[in-house]
Amino acid sequence: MNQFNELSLSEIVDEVKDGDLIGIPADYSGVPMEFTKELIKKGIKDLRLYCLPLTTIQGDMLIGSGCVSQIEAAAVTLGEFGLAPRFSEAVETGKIVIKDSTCPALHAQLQATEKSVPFMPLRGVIGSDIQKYRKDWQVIENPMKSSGNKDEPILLLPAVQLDVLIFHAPCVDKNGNIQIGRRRELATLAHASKNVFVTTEQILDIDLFDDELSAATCLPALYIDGISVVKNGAWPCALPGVYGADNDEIKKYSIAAKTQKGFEDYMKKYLFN
Amino acid sequence: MNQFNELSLSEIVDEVKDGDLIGIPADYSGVPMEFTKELIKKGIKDLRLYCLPLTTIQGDMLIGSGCVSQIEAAAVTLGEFGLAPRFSEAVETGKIVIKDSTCPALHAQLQATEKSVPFMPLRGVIGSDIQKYRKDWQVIENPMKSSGNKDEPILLLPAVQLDVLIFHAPCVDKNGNIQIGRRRELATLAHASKNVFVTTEQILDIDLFDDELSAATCLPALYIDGISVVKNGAWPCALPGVYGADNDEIKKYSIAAKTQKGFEDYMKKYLFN
Amino acid sequence: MIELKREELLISQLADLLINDKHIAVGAASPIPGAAALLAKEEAKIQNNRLRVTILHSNKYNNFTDGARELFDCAAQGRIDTFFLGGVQIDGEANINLVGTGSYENIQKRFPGSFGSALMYFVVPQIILFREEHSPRTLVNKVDFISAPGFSDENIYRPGGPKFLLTNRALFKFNKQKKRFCLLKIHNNESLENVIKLTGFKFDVDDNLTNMSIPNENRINILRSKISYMVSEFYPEFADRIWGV
Amino acid sequence: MIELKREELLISQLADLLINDKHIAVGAASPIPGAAALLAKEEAKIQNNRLRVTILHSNKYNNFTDGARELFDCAAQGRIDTFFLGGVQIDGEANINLVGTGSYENIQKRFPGSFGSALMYFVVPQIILFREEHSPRTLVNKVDFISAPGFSDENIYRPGGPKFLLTNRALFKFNKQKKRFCLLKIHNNESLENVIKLTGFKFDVDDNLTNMSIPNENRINILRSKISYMVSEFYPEFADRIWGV
Repeated sequence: MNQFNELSLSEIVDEVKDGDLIGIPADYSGVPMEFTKELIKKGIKDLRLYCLPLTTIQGDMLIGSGCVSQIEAAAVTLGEFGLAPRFSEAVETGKIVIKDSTCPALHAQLQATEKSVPFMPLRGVIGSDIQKYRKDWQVIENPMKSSGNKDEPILLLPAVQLDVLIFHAPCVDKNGNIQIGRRRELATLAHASKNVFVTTEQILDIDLFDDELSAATCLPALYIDGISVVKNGAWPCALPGVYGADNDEIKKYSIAAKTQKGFEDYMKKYLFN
Repeated sequence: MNQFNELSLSEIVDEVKDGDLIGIPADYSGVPMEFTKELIKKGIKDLRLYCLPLTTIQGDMLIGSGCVSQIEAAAVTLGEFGLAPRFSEAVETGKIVIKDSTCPALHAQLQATEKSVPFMPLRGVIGSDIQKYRKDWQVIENPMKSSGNKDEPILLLPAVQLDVLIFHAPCVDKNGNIQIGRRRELATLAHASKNVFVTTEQILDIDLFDDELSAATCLPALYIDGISVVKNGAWPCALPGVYGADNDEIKKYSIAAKTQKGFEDYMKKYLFN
Repeated sequence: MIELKREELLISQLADLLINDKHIAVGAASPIPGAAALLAKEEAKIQNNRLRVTILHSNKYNNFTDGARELFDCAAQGRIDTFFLGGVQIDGEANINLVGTGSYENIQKRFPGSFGSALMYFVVPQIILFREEHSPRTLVNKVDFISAPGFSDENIYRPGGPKFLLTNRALFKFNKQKKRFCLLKIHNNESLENVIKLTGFKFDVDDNLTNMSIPNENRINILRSKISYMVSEFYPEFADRIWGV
Repeated sequence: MIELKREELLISQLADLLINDKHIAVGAASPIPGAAALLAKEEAKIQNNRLRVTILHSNKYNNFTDGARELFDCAAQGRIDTFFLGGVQIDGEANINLVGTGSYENIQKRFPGSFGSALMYFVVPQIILFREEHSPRTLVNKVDFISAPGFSDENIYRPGGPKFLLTNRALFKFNKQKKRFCLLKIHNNESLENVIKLTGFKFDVDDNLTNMSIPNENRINILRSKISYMVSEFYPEFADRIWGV
């Protein structure tokens, strides 16, 4: 018997509420596309996306489907297939609020929550227009007498706690430990999230903690609220180490989504096929 | 051919200078005892030990041998064999400066250096006598308007950069990547140290990065300045996953070291046998 | 039946305090709390409840993969319900001292140090103070050094703090409002008079003061037949001494 | 011999800027910088020097194990000597814009975003700006949005910053004191006049202005016989287009 909370995909979808601040993994961390499909079908509203640090097709689809009110990210892009068209248009027409950030700031804000401190300092960034437009960020003079320079301005970033995080993993063990390998940003995301759900290709009938080296590749089950087995759950995105991206499909999307009409036609097939 | 800087143990010892701030791993992280032996033989002086977060026999021997001027730690103890006698006496007689700390503070100070920020905030600690006696720590009112409480006092800890770190690892690969498994505090230590040297039980004729899962167990070679193969390099301490502690030997030490005379007799045999 | 050992009584006493937990963490050199946590986990399993136990001194029962800092991060995130702390000295306001006796700058007897107590005491909702020795030397009116304070001002972030104090003679509950311990239970071989005499601080006495409850046969069976072997993985000497395993 | 491609010339040009490095990192969507870094590594190996290359888009050439934040931490620690940045717009003071054109609150054309530029530009000693398109649209007098500024006040922590700007027409060096680019080399098929016309900002011209140097046969061999295959692991489309591998 599996010693964890095994859920159906729709049960996971039901755990996401309108208005939630939701963690969005980068394209290299396991994009939960099957989950995203169901979330769009459900007609979720006013999601606030927190990307660590970027999103590709997942964010663009959610935006194009009218599920998103706000996005915080260092980039939204279809990579070699160009700009994320629904994102770009939504920003250009003011349909969503964009909180422009930079990768290390997105990491640091979650690390603050990981440690339960109200803020994290970061170097760099000062003098950029990113900083200028982030009213929730703050610059103070370095207060620390015993390190740094006394008259040095220091950027402080607020702790951000996510309402919910969903990502797709290659495998989990029978006790609900998630194999994340080198993708340790998933640990940071999970530590900073109130609820964490995982879709996965398969459940292994072993305990990854039985071996010290395989234990080192895990995000421990204690951070996970539910798991659902979803084959090809990242398609058409890659699941690093398991399958590559379906570049034909992403290209098809990138062309279709150039207009809202083309996007809608594409999505009808994508969601209901 | 091994693609890293392979050194003799005495070459590593020569890289440690009088007065250095040296990183000291906990008993579960791989204590470099053979290295410590040679360091004591060399007659190193005025070392400042930074323990993450504690030390056992390694710190006690260095202190008893007159190599240490200062120690920053959350604990110095021989575990089930009781107090660390040379440490206790040195503090009681004012022979060394002790910067009393607490585990998460020792982690956070290195994480500040890991990120190259001048300080890290930490919750807790306020109102303790630890905080009262740490003049390099600072309490400010939470300056962050968008998170935390406005009138909440927050502890700031300075970034600490180590001069040098030495630890003992079960194995390294032919390209100098170090297998640390779950002992990720060794990564934090390495990131925050100017120079890092590793003693190891063996060199594997593989590249641990050839496989994504074994890559996840590594501290990358880019942080390492030199490696030396030293069999049983942690004895009498444990090398978790490889060999246990020699409890008889540690007990023998704990009894002998109760007096400076007993310690000196013990060390004569220990160093030159 | 083999006579109940004092350690077994303490384990059982601690396990009673853990029944509502989802995640218990146990620090270094704590065989009795470690055994209590595993016992609570085993009993929860029988009730079909999931109780997670993280024992830092063990590989098998250590759920962490983010290095030595994860215990503290995890606790700060509110993901640990109960943790155990000890003390060279514990005083009547639940301040704990793990550093030494005498004035700090001119210390008389130096002990190991504060470990992670200065954070854990602030963030873990249920801290159980556990110190076997119950004497005026350990339970003092005022500690010589505060490794972690028993209470904090209102503006300090402090979701956690002391809930109970267990010694080999007595169980106290800490009253946060009154900043004072209240005696709940005493050991069968113990008198209230003697506990008052051996305690260096003033405390209240519960109206329903009772003896520590003897574990039932079921619990004793689980403890001896199962928990003993689990404990022997990470505290072999203790398991050998108490249960001969 | 097969005719030298423009991309190969740019790779060779970049590789010349990397000879003193110990660790080069290459971000997303950068096949030309990636190939240049691997070429420099290969040539260093021939000289018995060790040059480390971290290509984020690759598994094979990715040295990191601490998750996506390690690139930034590693750079902040001063352990990366050279990094490459691009820009929708780059201006004469080396400010870069990766966000969009028009005013920010009423943006005309939105691009992906700033990625990690706002930290990397401050901490990596040698930032090479690389933007193939050399036109008044990309090289502007003043960027519409500053993703990362080209220079900072004295009290700002900034060990790093812009050193060079390479386009498919020219190589500029940035003068930190003058806050101004200086033209060093132009492409063989390019005239100074045309470069001035196609550059939206004013710049100095080096007294020794030369053409970009054609790579010698050895280098071309290494590039085509070895680097091409390495690049095909992480930029298959690029490797196929340039070298048919």
